[in-house]
Amino acid sequence: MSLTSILLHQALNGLVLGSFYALVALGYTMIFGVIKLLNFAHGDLYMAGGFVALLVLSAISGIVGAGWPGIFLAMLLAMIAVGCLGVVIERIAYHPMLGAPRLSILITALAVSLVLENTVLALTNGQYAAFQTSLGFGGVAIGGLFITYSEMVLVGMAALLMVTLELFVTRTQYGRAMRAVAVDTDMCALLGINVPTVIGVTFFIGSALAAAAGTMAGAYYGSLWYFMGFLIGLKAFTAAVIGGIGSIPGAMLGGLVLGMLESFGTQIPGIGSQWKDVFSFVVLILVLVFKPTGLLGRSEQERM
Amino acid sequence: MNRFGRLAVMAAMACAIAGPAFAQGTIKIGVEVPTTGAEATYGRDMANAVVLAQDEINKAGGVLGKKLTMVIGDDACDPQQAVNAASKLVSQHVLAVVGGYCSGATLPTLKIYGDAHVPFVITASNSTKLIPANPGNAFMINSTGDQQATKAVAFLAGKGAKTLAIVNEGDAYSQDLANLTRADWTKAGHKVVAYETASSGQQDYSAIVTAIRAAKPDAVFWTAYYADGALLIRQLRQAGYRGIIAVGDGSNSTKLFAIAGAAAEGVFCFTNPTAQFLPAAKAFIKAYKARFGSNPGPYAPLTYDGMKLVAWAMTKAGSTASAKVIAALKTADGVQWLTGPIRFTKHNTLARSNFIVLEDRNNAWVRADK
Amino acid sequence: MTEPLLHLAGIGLSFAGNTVLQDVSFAVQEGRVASLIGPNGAGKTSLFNCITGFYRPRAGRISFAGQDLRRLKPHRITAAGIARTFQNLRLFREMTVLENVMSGMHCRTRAGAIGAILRLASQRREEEEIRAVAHECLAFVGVADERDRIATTLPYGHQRRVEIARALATRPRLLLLDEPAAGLNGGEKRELIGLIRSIRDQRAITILLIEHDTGLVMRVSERVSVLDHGQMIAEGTPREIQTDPRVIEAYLGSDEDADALL
Amino acid sequence: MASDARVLARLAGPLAGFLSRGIGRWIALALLFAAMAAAPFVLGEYATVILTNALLYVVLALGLNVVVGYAGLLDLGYAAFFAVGAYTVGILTLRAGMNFWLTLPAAVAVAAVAGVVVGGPTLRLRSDYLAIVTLGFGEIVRITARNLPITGMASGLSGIRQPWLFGWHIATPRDFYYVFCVLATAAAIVSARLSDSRLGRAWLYVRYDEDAAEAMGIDRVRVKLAAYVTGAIIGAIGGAFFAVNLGAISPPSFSFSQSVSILMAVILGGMGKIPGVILGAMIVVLGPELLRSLGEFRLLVFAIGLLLIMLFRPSGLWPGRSHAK
Repeated sequence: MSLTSILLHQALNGLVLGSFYALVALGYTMIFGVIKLLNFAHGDLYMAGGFVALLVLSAISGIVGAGWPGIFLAMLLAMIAVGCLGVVIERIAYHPMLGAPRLSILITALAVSLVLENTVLALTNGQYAAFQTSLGFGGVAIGGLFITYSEMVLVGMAALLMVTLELFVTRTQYGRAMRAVAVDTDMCALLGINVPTVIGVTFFIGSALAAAAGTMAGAYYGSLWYFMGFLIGLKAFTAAVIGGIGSIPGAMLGGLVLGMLESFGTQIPGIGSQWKDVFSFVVLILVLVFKPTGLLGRSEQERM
Repeated sequence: MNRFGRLAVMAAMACAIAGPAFAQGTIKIGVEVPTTGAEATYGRDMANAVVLAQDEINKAGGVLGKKLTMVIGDDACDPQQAVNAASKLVSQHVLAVVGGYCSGATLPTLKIYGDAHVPFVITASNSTKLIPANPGNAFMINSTGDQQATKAVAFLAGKGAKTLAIVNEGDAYSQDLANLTRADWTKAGHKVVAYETASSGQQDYSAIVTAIRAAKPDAVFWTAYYADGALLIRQLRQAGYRGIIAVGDGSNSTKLFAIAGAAAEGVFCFTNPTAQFLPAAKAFIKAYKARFGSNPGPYAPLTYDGMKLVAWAMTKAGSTASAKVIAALKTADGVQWLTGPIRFTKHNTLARSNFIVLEDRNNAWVRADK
Repeated sequence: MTEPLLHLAGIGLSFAGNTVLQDVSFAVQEGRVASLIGPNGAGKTSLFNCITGFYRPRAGRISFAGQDLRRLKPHRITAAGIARTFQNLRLFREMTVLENVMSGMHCRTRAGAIGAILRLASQRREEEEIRAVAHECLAFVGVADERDRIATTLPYGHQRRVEIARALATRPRLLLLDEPAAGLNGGEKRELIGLIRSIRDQRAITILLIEHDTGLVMRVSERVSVLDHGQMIAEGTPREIQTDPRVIEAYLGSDEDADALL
Repeated sequence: MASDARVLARLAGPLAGFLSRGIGRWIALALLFAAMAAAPFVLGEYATVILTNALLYVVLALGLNVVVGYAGLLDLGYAAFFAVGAYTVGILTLRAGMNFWLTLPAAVAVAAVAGVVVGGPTLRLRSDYLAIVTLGFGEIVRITARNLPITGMASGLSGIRQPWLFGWHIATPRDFYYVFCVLATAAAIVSARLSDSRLGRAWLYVRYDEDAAEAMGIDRVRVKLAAYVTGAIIGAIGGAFFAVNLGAISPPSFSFSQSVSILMAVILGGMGKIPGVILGAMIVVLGPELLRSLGEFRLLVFAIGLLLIMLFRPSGLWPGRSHAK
């Protein structure tokens, strides 16, 4: 492999990985926007999405097959199911606590995360589940770069979801309400915006995006595990903060930046896969030291 | 200070611990395995093997005229949990312990069993880091990582590989095996062209795959566990890597095929002998299947032997006193066990290498080194 | 004239392109009670924030007793002798009145972690001093009886006093009061005027206040400055200000304020 | 678990009131110390090991409480300081052959320096950003320990020798239990004294209102740094004794999950409240252990219990500050 081809491949790897991070980071950042909560259970919704999709797919693959059509259908159902799960979690666990100290809600989120993980642990006996699809390894070679069809669909799908989200947030009433709530919840309540509904919608969308990512990850990588949400949750949190937590374009950018940092970090001599996480975190810390609200975060001038 | 909570908890614990008293006429054996967490499958499989051995021994009259009973301590493959579990076993007055799956979890328990003078037969954990930490009461009946590295280097070199990429997962077991292999491979005059560390649970190996492909190794050796290994294999093949892929004994699982599918075709696995490749294990497999409804897992035969070995040592010593049992274990020799003869080095490790090489043919393991 | 205690020259401040303060110059003589008035949004509180270091002006100089304040952080400015209260009460939640006021003594004391852990004699002496000063300040503003209550549960007027006591505990030379009469009833306002006078007379502290109640401003202050749209439009004695056409013009913009002035 | 939580909460209120009054307090303390001293003899070795672990958590949680409960800084990487203490002792005793007691000051110094290096540039960040920085720092420390030969890489360091103290060889679980009793008591006393001091009040001022605190002449960065370093030192001391107690240390003991468990202990019992934090530490360690008989369901039951506690007692189990009626 030539150096250019290596770099191109790492860029592609970063793009694919970054797409996953971005999808999960979006939910993080949206939920943070409306209720200022770092939803540590968010990664587990990604995991839950994967398992729901696997269940659906194994039920319907006899009819529609285990190719992309089946996966899309499974993804759609997983998004709806996990979106509802997100709403239920918000109503049961977070809503009663909105007046409580913020750190208490954080621990509640951790507890929710543990409940989700251990429920799936009990259901699956802690076993890895194979996500069997009929996707092949086919693809096209462009110059020195070989791109599989799965990668194309994946990145395209992620881009589509993000564009849809952007349109939703900027062009619809709920989207605008969501942004308004993120800026000033109390004012919105005074203006007659139904804040609980907006929060519910936000949880639904954020959770559904995580489920979409979980499904695609399951189909693309081929396995599911009750603990698979932990690491990506951590990474998505990092991505959301790099981009500027609360900022939707920030989450997308942060996801891509983190994906790129990790894939190029693996390739850079002296860093390599051993140190790539250290590399990412050092970059993160430097970003925050010099730009304390992340790459695209609003700089807040405190009003006295 | 929290006056109340602590008292309440102490009271509760007193009740919890004052369980079954030390029963006269039985010999209690502890089984330290993970029965929760990601490695629970292995742990339960090992516990099943102990049940089988115990029943056979008891049916044949027990040991020194007493029946064997067993008590499981769940270490969850976590160092701190392992310490708790080991302490609990000791407090329950077990006369010996068999088991030990994750090396990282087994390591801190050595001191606990050592302080309590409990003989400990380690049936799966095989990191070389366990050897210097052994206070003298522990016996490793699985071959150690250095023997696996030797086997791997000889086999891969025999296949004509000159350059090697090694991938581990940053945990005690896989990093130990990776480092030993790197040292042996370099000593054999070959080159390690890539040495990568993945994070456990990372699903995307594409960056590592690209780095490996850029280094053009003749062979790739994955030293960690099957679940992540299957993903690496899949992604290597998906990216078009056509060289040899080999995995260590932690990846000896048919789950590897379920996840990696056709991509695992031709993958080599270095492992201790699993039941289906042991000529003496036909009856064992049959009994296991009859009792538990599934095939014995990779560490079942060794753990079965571990329990039998303890019984043998107690019988030979004519006592359950730990010093005598340990002395007897040191002399273990000449008996043909399920997994072959067991004799110990002066470090209490298995005196021979029991590693064999398997290959995936149509998603089933076959011997590749005969 | 002697050198003023506080001197601002050519202060400019803007947020995201919006000019908040423009070329504001302004001085307070030691021993005075001075006031800053102006319609809503004129930039009064922003000017306070510039003086106390919370905002960094993009242009101009601020000097206090001959010391340049511009590069100093808020806590250094407090240590230099300027204390403030806040427009919307900012008492420390869940803490008692006494604990709130004790915060003022922080910059006048020095015990650290080691002293606290070992309960050194010097640390214990200092703790007693902090308590004594806090008591004294509470007694001075007249809420000593409520020292063990949670500050935020006090009636509004008393919370205002606690804020003033807290500021006094920093032993300032200059006290900035941001709308101290807001939300007070007539009786409380009269008491406030007495309090402001006694702070200046008995404690020799110079006072600068922002206030909407112009009646109160005219009664209590010796100098009045008027800020409108970020610019200083008038300065003088209360009588001069009341008759200044530019001031009346500025206030006519908002009806209620104009009524208040006239 | 849920009903336990409520019963505990109901009992804790009047109990706390009784215990804060003169004679009741002394009687309770005397009973407590008697119970602590007698526990290993009454409960046996397993319970002693578990209680030692719980006491370690008490120390760590009290240390983190200074950062989170007093100064209000969300720290998701506290295990890093725990690791710094453990590894400093491990490296200096094993590689340089130093006496354990001489390595203690070194561990404290290294932790303090680490606290300043990390905290210095980042403590001006708002809480959520600080959370990720601390998380990142925790991961950096763990991964570094995993990668470097001097820290024994993934296998960690083993064979760390148990110390002697004036002719007493601290070796058995019971010995360590008493050592940790002393440490936990010391940590509680230090916490109490700090909270009732100029610095302790400054932490609360900064936590409740940074701007108002700054206006009162409090240097918030410096005060936060003091909290961060104090927490780091307490964590490192806990880590140092953890290392000699287990004799073996390895990166998994210093993972993000460990940081989260300690944080959970702080918040569960009621952050900022010393008895609450101790109660939280006890629950976090003893909860899963008491549920051992449930096998693979124990963590699920524990998590549900945790959730219910937070829902019914959002500010933690221990009632609020005694005068906050």
